[in-house]
Parts: sequence; C-alpha cells; structure tokens
Amino acid sequence: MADLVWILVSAAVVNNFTLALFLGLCPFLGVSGKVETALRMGLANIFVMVVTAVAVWALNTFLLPSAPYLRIIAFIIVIASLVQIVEMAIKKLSPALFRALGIFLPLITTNCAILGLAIFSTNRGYGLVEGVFFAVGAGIGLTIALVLMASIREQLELADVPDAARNMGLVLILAGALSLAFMGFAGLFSTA
Amino acid sequence: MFETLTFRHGVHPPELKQLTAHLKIRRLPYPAEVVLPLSQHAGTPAKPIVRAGDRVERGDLIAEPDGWVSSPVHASASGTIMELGLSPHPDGTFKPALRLAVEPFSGQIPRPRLVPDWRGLDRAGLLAAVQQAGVVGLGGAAFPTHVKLKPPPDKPISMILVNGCECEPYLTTDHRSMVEYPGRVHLGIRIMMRILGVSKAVIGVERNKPDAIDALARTRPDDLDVTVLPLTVKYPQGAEKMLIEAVTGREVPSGKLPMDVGVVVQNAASVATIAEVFETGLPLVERIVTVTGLGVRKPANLIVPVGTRLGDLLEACGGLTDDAREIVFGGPMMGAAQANLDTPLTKGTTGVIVLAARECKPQASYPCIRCGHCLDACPVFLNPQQLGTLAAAGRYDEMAATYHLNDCMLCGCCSYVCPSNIPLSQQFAAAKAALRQRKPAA
Amino acid sequence: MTDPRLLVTASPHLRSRDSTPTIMWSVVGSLVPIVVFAGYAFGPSALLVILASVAGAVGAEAAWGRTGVVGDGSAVITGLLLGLCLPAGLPLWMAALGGAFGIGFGKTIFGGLGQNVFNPALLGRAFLQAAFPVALTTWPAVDGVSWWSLRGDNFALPLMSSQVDAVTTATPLGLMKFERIATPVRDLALGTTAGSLGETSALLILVCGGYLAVKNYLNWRIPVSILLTVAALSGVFHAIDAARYPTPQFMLFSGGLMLGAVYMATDMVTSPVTNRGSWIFGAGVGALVVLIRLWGGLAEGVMYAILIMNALVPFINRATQPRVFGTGPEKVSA
Amino acid sequence: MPDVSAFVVSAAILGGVGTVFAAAIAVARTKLYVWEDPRIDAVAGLLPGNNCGACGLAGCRAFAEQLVAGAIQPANCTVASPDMREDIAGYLGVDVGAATPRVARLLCAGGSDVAPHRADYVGLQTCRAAAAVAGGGKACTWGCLGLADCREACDFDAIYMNDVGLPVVIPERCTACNDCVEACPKDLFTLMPTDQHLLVQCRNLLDGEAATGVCAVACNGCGRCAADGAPNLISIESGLAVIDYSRNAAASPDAIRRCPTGAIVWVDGAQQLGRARLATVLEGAGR
Amino acid sequence: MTHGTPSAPPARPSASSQRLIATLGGFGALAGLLIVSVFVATSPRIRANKAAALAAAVQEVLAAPDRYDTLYVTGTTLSPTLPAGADADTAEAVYLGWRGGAPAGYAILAAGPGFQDTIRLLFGYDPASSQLLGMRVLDSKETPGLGDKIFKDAGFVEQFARVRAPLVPVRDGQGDGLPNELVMITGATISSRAVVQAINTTLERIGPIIAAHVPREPQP
Amino acid sequence: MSPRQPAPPSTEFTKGLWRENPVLVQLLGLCPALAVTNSVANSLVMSAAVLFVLVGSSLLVSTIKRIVPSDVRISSYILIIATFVTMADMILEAYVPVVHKELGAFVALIVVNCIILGRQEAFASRNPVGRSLLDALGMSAGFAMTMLLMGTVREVLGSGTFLGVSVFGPRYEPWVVMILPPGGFLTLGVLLLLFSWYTRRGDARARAASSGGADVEEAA
Ligand SMILES: Cc1cc2nc3c(=O)[nH]c(=O)nc-3n(C[C@H](O)[C@H](O)[C@H](O)COP(=O)(O)O)c2cc1C
Ligand SMILES: Cc1cc2nc3c(=O)[nH]c(=O)nc-3n(C[C@H](O)[C@H](O)[C@H](O)COP(=O)(O)O)c2cc1C
Ligand SMILES: Cc1cc2nc3c(=O)[nH]c(=O)nc-3n(C[C@H](O)[C@H](O)[C@H](O)COP(=O)(O)O)c2cc1C
Ligand SMILES: Cc1cc2nc3c(=O)[nH]c(=O)nc-3n(C[C@H](O)[C@H](O)[C@H](O)CO)c2cc1C
Ligand code: SF4
Ligand code: SF4
Ligand code: SF4
Ligand code: SF4
Ligand code: FES
Repeated sequence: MADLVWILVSAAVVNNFTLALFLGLCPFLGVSGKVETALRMGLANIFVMVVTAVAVWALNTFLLPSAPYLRIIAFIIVIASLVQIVEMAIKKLSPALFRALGIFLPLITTNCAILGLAIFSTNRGYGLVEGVFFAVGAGIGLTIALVLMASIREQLELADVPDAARNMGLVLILAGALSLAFMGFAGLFSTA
Repeated sequence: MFETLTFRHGVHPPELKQLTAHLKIRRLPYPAEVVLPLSQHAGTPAKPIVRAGDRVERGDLIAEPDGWVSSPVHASASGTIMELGLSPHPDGTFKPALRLAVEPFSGQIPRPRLVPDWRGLDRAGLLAAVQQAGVVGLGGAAFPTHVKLKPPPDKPISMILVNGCECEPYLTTDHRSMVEYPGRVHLGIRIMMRILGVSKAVIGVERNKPDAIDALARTRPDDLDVTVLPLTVKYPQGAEKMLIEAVTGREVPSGKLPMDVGVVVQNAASVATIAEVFETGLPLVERIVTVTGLGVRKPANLIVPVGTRLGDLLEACGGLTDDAREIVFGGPMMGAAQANLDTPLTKGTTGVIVLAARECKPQASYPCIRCGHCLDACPVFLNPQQLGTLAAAGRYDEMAATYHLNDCMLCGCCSYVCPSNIPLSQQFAAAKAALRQRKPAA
Repeated sequence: MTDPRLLVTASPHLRSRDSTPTIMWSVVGSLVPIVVFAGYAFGPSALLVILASVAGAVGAEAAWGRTGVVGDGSAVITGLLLGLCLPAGLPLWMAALGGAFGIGFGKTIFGGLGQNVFNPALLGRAFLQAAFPVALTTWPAVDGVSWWSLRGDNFALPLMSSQVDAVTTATPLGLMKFERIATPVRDLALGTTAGSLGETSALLILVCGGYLAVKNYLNWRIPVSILLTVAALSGVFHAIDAARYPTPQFMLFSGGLMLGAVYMATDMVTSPVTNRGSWIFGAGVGALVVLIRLWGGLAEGVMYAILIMNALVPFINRATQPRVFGTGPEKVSA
Repeated sequence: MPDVSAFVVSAAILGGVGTVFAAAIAVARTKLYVWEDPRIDAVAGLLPGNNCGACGLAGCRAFAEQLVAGAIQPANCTVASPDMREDIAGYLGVDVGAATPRVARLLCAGGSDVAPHRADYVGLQTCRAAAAVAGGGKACTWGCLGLADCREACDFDAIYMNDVGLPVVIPERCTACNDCVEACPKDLFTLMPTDQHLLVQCRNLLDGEAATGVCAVACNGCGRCAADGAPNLISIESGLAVIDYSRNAAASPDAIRRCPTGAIVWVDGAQQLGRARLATVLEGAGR
Repeated sequence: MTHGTPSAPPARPSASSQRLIATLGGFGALAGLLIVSVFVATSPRIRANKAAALAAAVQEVLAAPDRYDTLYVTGTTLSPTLPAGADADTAEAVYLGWRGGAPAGYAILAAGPGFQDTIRLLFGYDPASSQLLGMRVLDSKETPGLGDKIFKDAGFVEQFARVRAPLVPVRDGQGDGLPNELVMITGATISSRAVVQAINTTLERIGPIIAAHVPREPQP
Repeated sequence: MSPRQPAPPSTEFTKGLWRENPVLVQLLGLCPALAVTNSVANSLVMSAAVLFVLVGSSLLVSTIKRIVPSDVRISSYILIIATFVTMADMILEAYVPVVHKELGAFVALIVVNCIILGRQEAFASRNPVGRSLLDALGMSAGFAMTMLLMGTVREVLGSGTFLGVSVFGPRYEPWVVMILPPGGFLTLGVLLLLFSWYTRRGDARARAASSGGADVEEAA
C-alpha cells in the first residue's frame, strides 16, 4: 500500500510529468489559457491514461513477451486506435460529455505523456494495479500543472505584461518557476 | 450598545465638519437671476408651462411633471421668465432650463397657500400635494418623494427610517436642519406616517452630532413611536442599505429597494421639507446648502433659492481664496466637480465644497499591489481589485456578469483606501456608463 | 469675480494618507533591526551578503523595470529579504545573481510591481538553491570565530567557486531531520543558532511584523494561520510519536518559518486579496511546511511551501470571491 | 535467437493488430459517425477570423455557417479583402454579392486649437472616465475629449489621433465595425456610406455666439447652408444643421460655401480635421 | 501553409471497409518485417553492450573475479537455469564470481527510492563474513553536485569494500568505529542513506537465500 | 505566402530554419527540446534521430499518400513513424549505448513528437516526394539548430563544459539548475522571448519602411 501511495505521489508531484519529466508540453502550452479548458483537458487525460495503463499491461502480459522489439509500435497503435474508438463512442452516446471532454481526446492521443506513461510503466515493470496508480498519479500531476498554469495565465492576461513578453516565452518561464517550486517536493516520502 | 450599531466594512475619512457645524443657517440674498433646469430630479424632466416674458411670483408653477416619476418646477423668486434655453447642469452637460430675471426690489411674497393644509387631506390628497409641491429627496439622488411614499400594495412598509447620518465629510446641511428644525422633522414623520399608514419611525444619526440627537430627542412628540438612534461614525453610514443594515440588521437584497424589506428611507432634510411645504404652503423653492472648504472665504450654512448660480453663491460667501482650485457639488466622497461657475444649484445639491490647491494635489498612481484594502473597505462586499483590473482591460461585461458591478453604489471607499491611488470608483462609473450606453443599442 | 482656472477630478476628492511607497519603505524600515541583528550574529559577512543581494535586485529593477520604479522601494525589500535567507558565507556574486534573477524573472518580466505571481525574493533563492545547492547549504558556525572574520569566501570571483573552507555546522532543522537532535527552543527564539541570516531571531521578527500588522501594512491573517497550522499539525504528530516528530515549539521557532510567515507569505502581491483566501493560503503554507519538513527530502520547506502556494493564489482568489451584500446566505465576514 | 519465426511472428502481430483496429474503426465509423458539413470549417478558415461582429453575427464561425447555408453573401463580411471574398465565393460556388461600403465619420472638428478646455481634468486618461467628470472640463460639452478611447477600440488600426488631438479615420482601413461608435462617450461617431459627402462636423446644440464662444468651428445655427443647399436637404434643429440623407442625391458642395465656421464640410476620402484644414476654412470664410 | 484554397469539399467518408483493413493490416505486416530486420541486425551488438556493462559492474563490485555465473532466484533457492516461463531479461538474478576456482562473492542488484527517483545499484557481498565487497550505482537521477556523489565521491564508494552488513549510516565524525558503520556524504545524506537502505532491504530478503546456497563450480 | 503559386524549392528548406522553425515558432516538439538538451552530445544525437525519422517517414508518406484512405490516414502515419523510431532506437542502443541510456524514453517518444506527425499531416501528405524531402530536411535542421543552441547554453552554464571540454577552467561553479528541469524551461523561455523581441523589432522596421501617408501624419 505504502508503495502504491509513493507511486501515486511521486508521479503527481515529485516527478510531475510536465514540470519534471517534460512530457506532454505541446498541449500543456496550448490548453493552459483558461482554467475551465485546462481542467477538462486534465480530466480527459486522467481517463486516457488509465485506459492506456490497462492496455499497456495487457500488451506487456500477453503479446509482447514474444516480440519485445515491437513495444513502441504496438503501444502507439493500440493507444491511438483505442482512443479514437472511445472518442467516437462518446460522441455518439453523450454529446454533452463529448463537448466537455471528448474534443481533447485526439489532442491527447498523439502526446508524449501517454506514450511516456506506457514506456515508464513498462520499464519499471509495473503490474496492473501499480500501473493504474501510476496513471492516476501522472494524470493528477498533469491536471495540477495545467490548472495552476491556467489560473496564473488568466490573471496575467489582465496584468501589465510588457508587450515583448506577451508570448509563450513567458509561459515557459512560468513553467520554470513552477518547476523550481515543485522541487520542494523532492524526496517526499522516499526516506523513512 | 456602545459602537455596535453600524454596518460592516466602510472607511473613516477625516470629518472636517468643524468649519460650519456651529454656524446658524442664514438666508442668502436673492441673486439677480436664477436658472431653473427642468431636470432637477431623478425621472422624466418637467414640461415648461410658461413662455419668455411671462411674469411669475415666487412659488408659481412654471413646469409641470411629465408622468408619475417626475416632479414639477416652481419659480424660486418673483420675476420675469427670460428664455427657455440650454444651461450648464451640475452633471457636466448642458440641459434645458428656464432663466428667470429676479425682480430687484420685490418683497418676494408668495401667493398664499399654494400647498393645502395637511390636516384636511386624506392619503391620496397628501400624496398629490407632495408631488405638486415638487418635493424630491434632498439626500442627493433627488428621487421624487411621492413615488417612495406610494409603494406597491404587495410591499407592506413597517418602518420609516429617517436618514440623519450625513456621513460625508464637510457637510452640515442635515446636521443644522436637525438642530434648528427638529419640530419639522417630527411633523414630517407624522405626515409620512399618515400617508404610509405606518406607526414606527427611527431617526438614525451619527454619534458625532450630539446636539442634533439631543434636539430631536427633546422635541419628540409623545404620541408617536419615534426612536432617535445614535450610530457609529463611519462612511457611508448614510447610504440607505448600510443604514438599514445598521438599524434593522437586515441586508436589502441585491438589486432590490428598501421597500422590499419594509422600510422607507428618507433624508432628514427631506422629511423636514415635507413638513415645511405643508406648514408654509410654499412649494419646494429653496433648500439648505453648506458652503465650505478651505477655498471659500466665509463658509456658511445657507438657505438658497433653487437655481442660484454657483458664482453668485460663492460671491455671497466672500468669494474664493487665492488658492481655490476645485469646486464640488455634494460631499467630497461622492460629489461631482464643477467646471462652470454659471451652473445653477438644484434641489439635489447638498453642499458646495471649495477645495484649496493644497488639498487636491494630484497624487501619483501606482500599480495595484493586491493589498486587499479595497475589499476590506467596500460596504457591499464587492471585489474592487478584480473589478479595477477588468475595467482597465475594458472587460465591462464580465464586471457586470461575474463581479456584480451593478451592486456598486460608487461610494468611493475603495478609491479612498487604495494605497496605489487607483481611481477605482471612477473606473466603475465609466464602466457603468459604457454598459448603459451599449444596452439600448443592442 | 474673475473665473479661476478650476480643476476637475473624479470623486472621491479625499484620499487616505497611505501610499504604496509609504508601505514599502515602512517595511524596509521594519527590516532594519533584523538586518542589524544579522550583522551582530554573523559579522561583516552578513552585511556584505545583504548588500550584494539588494544591489542585484535594485540593479535589475533599474535596468529592466519601467523608468522611475526603483523609488517605490519594493525592489529594496526583495533584496533585503533575499539576503536574509542566504547563508553568511555565500560568495557575493551569487547573492547579487539571486537578486537579479528574482527581480528579472520574478517581477519585471510580468510588468513590474504588482503583476508578479511568485514572490521575487523566494524565486531568487529557489533559483540559487537549485543552481548552487552546496553553497546554499553551507552554514557557517555561530560561535568560536571572531566577529570580524568573514564566514566564508564572500569574495570568490564571479562564476568561480569558493576557495576557503569555512567552519561549518548543521542547522537545528538539519540536526532534527538527520540526527533527531532537538535544539532548545530558547536558543531558537533568541537566534543564537546556525542558519541563514534572517532565520535566527524569531522574537525580533515577530516584534517587527507586529508593527506592520498594526499599521495594516500586512495581513495578520496570513502569519496567524500559518503559525497555527504548523503548531496544530506538528502538535498532533508529536503527540502520536514524540520520538520521531519534533515538538510544535521547535517547529515554530526553527528555520525560516518566522521570517517566511511574517514577511514573505504576506507579500500582498503574491498572496490572496480576499480574507477568506488568506486563511486558506496560510493554512496551505503551514501544511506544506509540515509536510516537507517531516516527510520531504529537505530539512526546510518554508520557501517551497510559499512558492507553491503563490502558484495557487490566482486559483484561491477565484474560489473565494466575497459574498456580495444582499446576495446568498448572510455570513459574518472575517 | 532471431530466425525466420521472429519475422513471421512480428509480421503477424503487427499485421493482426493493424487489421483488428482497422476493422474496429471501420465498424465504428459507420455506427458512430456524426456528420457535420466540413465546408463550415473550411469557410471559417477562409474568413479573417477577427470575430469582430461587423457582419451582425456572433463571430466568424457563425458567419461561415450562414454562408454555407446560403443565407448571406460573402460581401457581408466587411473585413475580408476582395480577394478573400472571391476565394470564399469560388469555394462555395456562389456570388460575392455587393454591399455599399461604409466608414466611420467624426461629428466634431473642435480640436485643441479651436475648442479650449474650461477646467483642467486630472484623472483616468480615457474619454469615458473624463466625460463623467464635469463633461471632461472641455468648454463644449458635446466635443471630442481627445483621449482616444475610439482609437483603442478600433481593432483595425483605422484611427489615429492628429495634431490637434482629434481622431482621424483612415477610410481604407475602416471596416465599419461599429466599435468606435460604441466606445465614444460623446456619441461622436457615425457610420456613413461613402457616397454621402455632406457632413456637419459638430454636435453642439448652442447657437450663435454661445456656440462659437466654446468652439471656433462649431455650427452656430445661422442657416446659410440650409438656404444654399437643395430644398429640404438641410434644416436647422436646436442650433444645429441637420442633413436629411434620404435626399443625398441632391447634395452638392454648394451648401458649404458660406458656412462662417466651416462646421459643414464636403468629405471625400478621409476627413480633414487638423490645423491645415482650419486655415483654409477660416480663409474661405474671409476671417 | 502552401495548400491555399482547399479543393473539392470532402463528402462523407468513402473508402470501403475492406480497403481500410487491407491498408492498415498491410502496413502493419510491412512494418513488422522492417523492424525485425533491424532488430536482427542490431541485437547482437545490443546484447554484447549489455553483457559488457554488466560484466564491468560485476568486475568492479567483486574486485575483479576471473569470471561469473548468473544464478536465478527461484523461490527461496538459486538456480543456474531460468525458471519456467520467466524471461531472461527480467527475471531476478544474482551473479556469483569465481576467482582462482573459489567463489569470490555474489553481485546483487538493489533498488530503492532516492532523493529524486529510484536509485539502482549493484553490490558485491560475501555471505560467509557478511562483508560487502563493493558497490556501483547503475542508474540514478540524483542532483548533480550533491546526490551524484554517491557514485562520484570515491571516498564514499570505497567504504563499501570494507563494511559489514547490516549497514549503519553515521554522520561524518560521529560514528563509534564499529565495522558496520558507513559514513554519509555531507550535503547528500538522503541519497547516501537511500543507498544504504536499498542494500539493507535487499540483503534482508536475499541474504538468507544466498547463505543457503552452496556454490558449485559448474562444468566449464 | 501567396496561396496560388508554389514557393521555390529552396524556401521549402529554409523556412524550417527560421520562419517556421518547429520549436521557436510552431512550438512543437518541445518535450525533447527540453528533456534532452542538458548536454550538447545528447542534443546532437537526438537531432540525428529526429532527422532520420522525419526524413524517412516524409519520404514514405509522400510516396504512398494516394493509396491511404482518409479514415486510417493518421493511424497509418503513426505506424510508419513508429517503425522508423523503433529502428532508430535500436540503432542508437547498439552503437551509442551511453547516450541512448541518457536519452531514455525520449527516443521512443519521437513517435508522438508533434513535429513529425504535424509535418506528415500538413506537408508530406499533400506534396510530391522531392518537396517533402526538402521540407523534412529543413524542419530537422531547424530542430537541430534549436537543440544545439539550448544544449550549448545549458551545458556551458550547467556543467561548465562544451561537449565535455571545460570552458571556464576547474574553479568554475556550475549552475546546476541549468541541467535540471527548471533550467530547461527557463532556457527555452528566454530563447523564445529573445526570438520574439528580435522578430518584433524586424516587423517594426518593416512597418516603418512601408508606412503610408497616415502613419507619417501620425508621427507628426
Ligand atoms: C430606477 C429607480 C427606481 C426606484 N424606484 C423606487 C420605488 O419604486 N419606490 C421607492 O420607494 N424608491 C424607489 N427608488 C429610490 C431608491 O430607493 C433611493 O431612495 C433613491 O435611488 C436614492 O437613493 P440614494 O441616494 O441612496 O442613491 C428608485 C430608485 C431608482 C434609481
Ligand atoms: C455612499 C452613499 C452615502 C450616502 N450618504 C447619505 C447621508 O449621509 N445622508 C443622507 O441623507 N443620504 C445619504 N445617501 C443617500 C441615501 O442612500 C438615500 O438615498 C437617502 O437617504 C434617501 O433619502 P432622500 O430620498 O430623502 O434623499 C447616501 C447614498 C450613498 C450611495
Ligand atoms: C536543489 C537541491 C537538490 C538536492 N539534491 C539532493 C540529492 O540529490 N541528494 C541528497 O541527498 N540531498 C539533496 N538535497 C538535499 C539537501 O542538500 C539536504 O540538506 C541534504 O541532503 C542534507 O544535508 P546534510 O547532509 O548536510 O545534513 C538537495 C537539495 C536541493 C535544494
Ligand atoms: C508586507 C510585505 C511583505 C513583502 N514581502 C516581500 C517578499 O517576501 N519578497 C519580495 O520580493 N518582496 C516583498 N515585498 C515587496 C513587494 O510587495 C514585492 O516586491 C512585490 O512582489 C513586487 O511586485 C513585500 C511587501 C510587503 C508590504
Ligand atoms: S465604489 Fe463600489 S466597489 Fe468601491 S467601495 Fe463603493 S460600492 Fe464598493
Ligand atoms: S486597494 Fe488598490 S492596491 Fe490595494 S488591492 Fe485594491 S486596487 Fe489594489
Ligand atoms: S472602430 Fe470605427 S474606425 Fe475602426 S474599423 Fe470600426 S468603425 Fe471603422
Ligand atoms: S471621438 Fe469620442 S472616443 Fe474618440 S477621442 Fe473623441 S471623445 Fe474620445
Ligand atoms: S513533443 Fe509535443 S507533447 Fe511532447
């Protein structure tokens, strides 16, 4: 249990996917403009990550032992196709949910964070439960980073930012500051 | 009870009332000309019924109300109507007004009893008489009094609340009225009680006017349920929502009126005026005005004919000092600066403050440091910090939709406390104006 | 009467006397005793380090800020506070670099005073700590050296590492975390222990902060909620396992908590504007301090706790908009 | 160790995975597909994307939907260049359509040289804020305050403030989006078709010397233009000349010749509002 | 972008399902073939690299044995053969070194959470004397300049060739001189403790298994 | 760019360097740009891998673009890209094992690198083979340029070395933060600010040069 907590906390804050591992930055910059959108994107991410964790576990257990060199390609295809199908299903079954979360799904599919999750949990040899905890932690971490950044950016939209700094450079510097702040979580729960 | 009766938040500006608080009310000599705007009240402007060259006596009707939420205008002096033209208005624009040349040596004797005796009137008659006498609120907004005295039947009124706070610094108009005419206040309450069918009245007075509290308590008629309630000295204690909160502990719901909580709030001088018009039979043609500030030579509390031009008034007060710099109608917290000495005083002018240059050095503005002092000051619990940032970005719709701009009463507390000197309430006034202008177009 | 040339301005025509520069310079004034105490405890090195970080901060403000903003005094505060959370033996070039980074990347880039998200002084320190972790955790010993001696290689050449091996020692928090040795609270309160320049005299900081709180230049709710949260949480854990977790008194008076709670968490620009938000912010800082100190990898967590909560401030502000008069359930505001 | 079987296995796995998911997608797209006219996105992509609302619709995408539906014509987008309109028309196979171009016109010529301030306004430097403080301190309370709210409101950089502090509209850039009209607290902008040339650049309701006392180029209501212009084209209402544009066809520059203050003008292209203009007006009026 | 005006408005999806499946299936098979070819070409080198890296590490922690055997942990015993169903790359193993015909100690893998992320290391251990023989960090993300001293600080690493299990971490200058004390790195206490902890926990589990194992030199 | 005539081939190459630089302008592929630029060597190897994948898949995609049905377009591209990535991964592991280990998962993550998929979607699937090749080369060069820039700044400040060679001498105090995550964000942030400052200055100049009468009057 303690290990599971550590996996979750570590993925969420200590080794935050966005701020410490540099995963999923393109959408991080793209959809962190509004808190509302950021939150939805985060939730959609958690969902896809859990789906991914399960798929990865299945692949690692049943298919890949016989052909480990197909790992990358199998992961990506399975994830991409799964998400596409889920997307279509949501669009059909619940248009409201689709508008809220679904529109982010294609953005997420082709995103480092998802494949990164797959590769990390494979490298660390996570089982199904550990993998899901890892996925939830990573998703929460991504959501935290997105929402924090979005609320900061909403505030800065009204600030007197010099024209020359009104671009993504500023967002990256903010991410740097956030990343500095998150260094405070280093070593959390890692030593008894 | 010590220091308990008040509202939450608010500010403590210096009171600065000592210049005129002790001065007896005097009568201003008639000027050579008065200018009577057709729009001296909230609501539809009055319709003129005289033409250039007409001769009128003091108190004669010269413009009649145009509908229910409207108020008539009466000649404030005997003389001749010169023209109906545009005249500068206290709101900074030019508005239609009747110019009247005052007869130089007239005794200014009005026709007898233009307003009937109140004792013989029923409710409807009283209400009609109040409207015909041109009585409007003298607390600043000049809202026609008869409208407030006829609430819709589904809004039962249980209390009359007389606003004797005069929380604005400098002003002593209501103060002197209460000290010198406490009987009129009580008579006014009696008449309002009859109109509204209410038996309970409370007079709220800030503790810094002990002589007024004393005078009102001394003259209180035994047969009326009237309480004189001393209140904490804090701005804006006199704002009606704050006053109601202090006295009843209830909040007037956002977007609602005092009558929604069963209260009618009327300024003390307005109440005295109701009594006065019935007592004298003369409609509302003059009012008490405090002329004060470091920029005027002889500060005074004056009875002034409505329509007297600012320049004439100041001259009667010894003129401006050499360093007079800014002239404000109303109190220093909410009053409006005037650019034109030809502007006439209207029924709603509570005071004239002349600020000296040393009082109004323009202070440098700094960026907002998010100190939150404005949030702690705002009596209606808005977030002026956020509103100010949104205003600067021109996001007026968001201000109204999310941050309750419409609840802002422009009291100026936020601007007063802001250490960065951000003109918050001015931004809000501008935002409201922009939204108002945009609304009808859309 | 001749028409005077009148002025027309918007109401209100009266303004309170406080102004932003007044507030800022008052804070500077209130920091003077703390700086003097740092000088007394750590010798000339202390004053040099503080001077260097102020120079870095003010220099950056003058170079990159809008014209004429140095006079508002806020950059001086940044420099002073940064200096106060550095070790005395730090090479001066690092102190100046920290000040310049804090102002440049923590403030002017957002548009200067009032626009920043993170506390510039702490951002500068976080940068320094991540850049030069060893130098930033080299604590000179408090006693056994003459007042006049430098407490480290303050004069190391820019970009170069220090050449002198100073006498160093562990901080009370380091001793606690890694050795489970508690320093007596009396020593902590009086400031006779090792640590950064301003984390030494908790009592003095409380007194100076009290002055600012009385003048309403800082929001007392923030330090109060931080200290209460730390005391409560550490009290609970100490009660559960006294051998493992330090006493609340130790937690309150050790490390940078006092300086952080009184002077840094209260930076109005980077803390919530609402009073309800301030309580939440303070509680958050307190909880994070306890979390990092008790279970984190670092001995001290005040800086990171405040920075992390800084990042949450826009969110807290959104979530704690005041209840507008005449709407919703009536509540008595704090 | 890799031998032939590895090749077979991997080809089979990947081929199989590909096949399975292709089949799944094939099923999904028939069962789950939600159709949306792709032309809407395409047309929205061809529009300028300013979302200015000048077309009267809620942004460019709404305009695109209407275009695809055939409810409106490409020319209704005043912001798009002629090329862009043609692209859209070509793409949808419809007519570009025609709309009379309109531009914003300023109804004031009282720059700082001719219309003085009575009092010094100090405070927030926007027209909107100043207007609420004793009208901004300008002697003519109808006149332009020159604090450029309109320029700030214009998304198309079509307005610049000239040497006497008046906003000048650059007709080539103006898209008639109405933003400046809404921004001006003194209601000094109006959108006019470019084929209307006669214009009274004044809204001051005072007459005679009261008017010229506050602004040298104010309309003083003397009535000369009404007399010189076509019958019923111009009338004087409360001290101001008012043009009846329904009779625009009868308008000619004759009407402006005798105007003593130059308040009425004949515009073609940009309005002339600077010092240079004043010199010619006053010279022409023999003053 | 160069595509300018889009061409004809795309109508509803058109391709037949068979074509879909054929395309994706075909590409899949093709891709599989390509990858396998490269795999076949590179895998000997990759394996050699890995083996070399492992050999170097074992060399270091067992003080240069002549050679070593891979023993897989099967339940509570060690066996030279891969347990059924396990994968050679992932199955837990220890390495038994031989020097001059005698066992030179076991090289054991250990891992544990460090300051930033998991630290993975290999250490040499002699069950007879409970003596450590050496330690090498294989993988860590510890902070450069601080935490990375656990493999860059020679003084720290050398201690592992002498110290006895179970290890007891002590601060510099504060130990009692006992044989199982290990001096931590000042400024990187956490990382050094993490190393100690990882070794101790691994030994707790594997120590008895190793102790029970009788080294038998397999036939060359 | 005029939508009607195609641009000369040379600009297909040069646009990627500056005007449409994938990292600085399109803000794509940021993850590797931040994650692996903590040393110049890593940056270079990563750039080479991207070059290999981008060029390979662009060639293939532009060749087969006609036979892929639109519903499985993206899936097929991903399949193709993943194939090249897997190949690159194995080749790197075989020939530069040390760097491969440092790059970690980021070689595999080239699959989802937004630059590559973006180029297939936006360019290779609509253009002939030759142009696609130029485009791919240009984009890779632009990527490599930025990576090199970042790698240089971060290695020089963060370790005091360039490609492992000391720059400031032995007494240099490295700014460790530069090779940590915050340093990556800060470096790219500053780079973007400088870039935008530079382009804005250029724009302002161009504007001043081509300004019409109105702007002249405005200046007066
Ligand atoms: C649009 C409007 C409508 C009002 N209608 C009523 C009304 O129907 N009855 C009433 O008693 N007061 C009415 N009031 C008067 C207000 O209660 C209040 O007394 C007046 O606005 C002056 O308040 P102030 O000086 O605090 O601004 C109305 C006010 C406004 C602005
Ligand atoms: C901020 C503010 C302060 C006010 N202060 C006073 C005051 O001190 N005395 C007063 O009679 N009315 C004051 N008013 C006006 C009252 O709200 C209310 O309109 C008035 O008492 C109604 O009486 P009337 O209609 O007779 O004027 C204030 C209004 C506002 C918005
Ligand atoms: C940016 C940064 C990185 C750090 N990295 C490590 C690390 O990798 N390993 C470690 O044990 N401690 C690390 N620390 C923790 C501190 O140096 C901590 O004070 C130290 O581990 C304990 O100090 P001591 O050994 O002097 O008692 C780091 C601290 C900071 C601020
Ligand atoms: C009570 C108080 C505390 C402050 N604390 C800090 C601080 O911790 N760090 C800092 O850089 N500036 C501080 N300032 C100064 C100023 O608010 C700060 O530089 C702003 O963040 C710059 O926008 C403080 C100011 C006040 C009034
Ligand atoms: S002016 Fe408006 S926002 Fe400001 S304190 Fe008064 S009511 Fe609140
Ligand atoms: S009082 Fe002024 S500085 Fe303080 S938060 Fe409000 S607007 Fe900002
Ligand atoms: S804001 Fe006015 S000037 Fe600018 S484009 Fe719109 S209508 Fe024309
Ligand atoms: S036209 Fe109106 S908005 Fe424009 S500067 Fe003049 S007053 Fe301001
Ligand atoms: S490279 Fe784009 S999300 Fe990582």
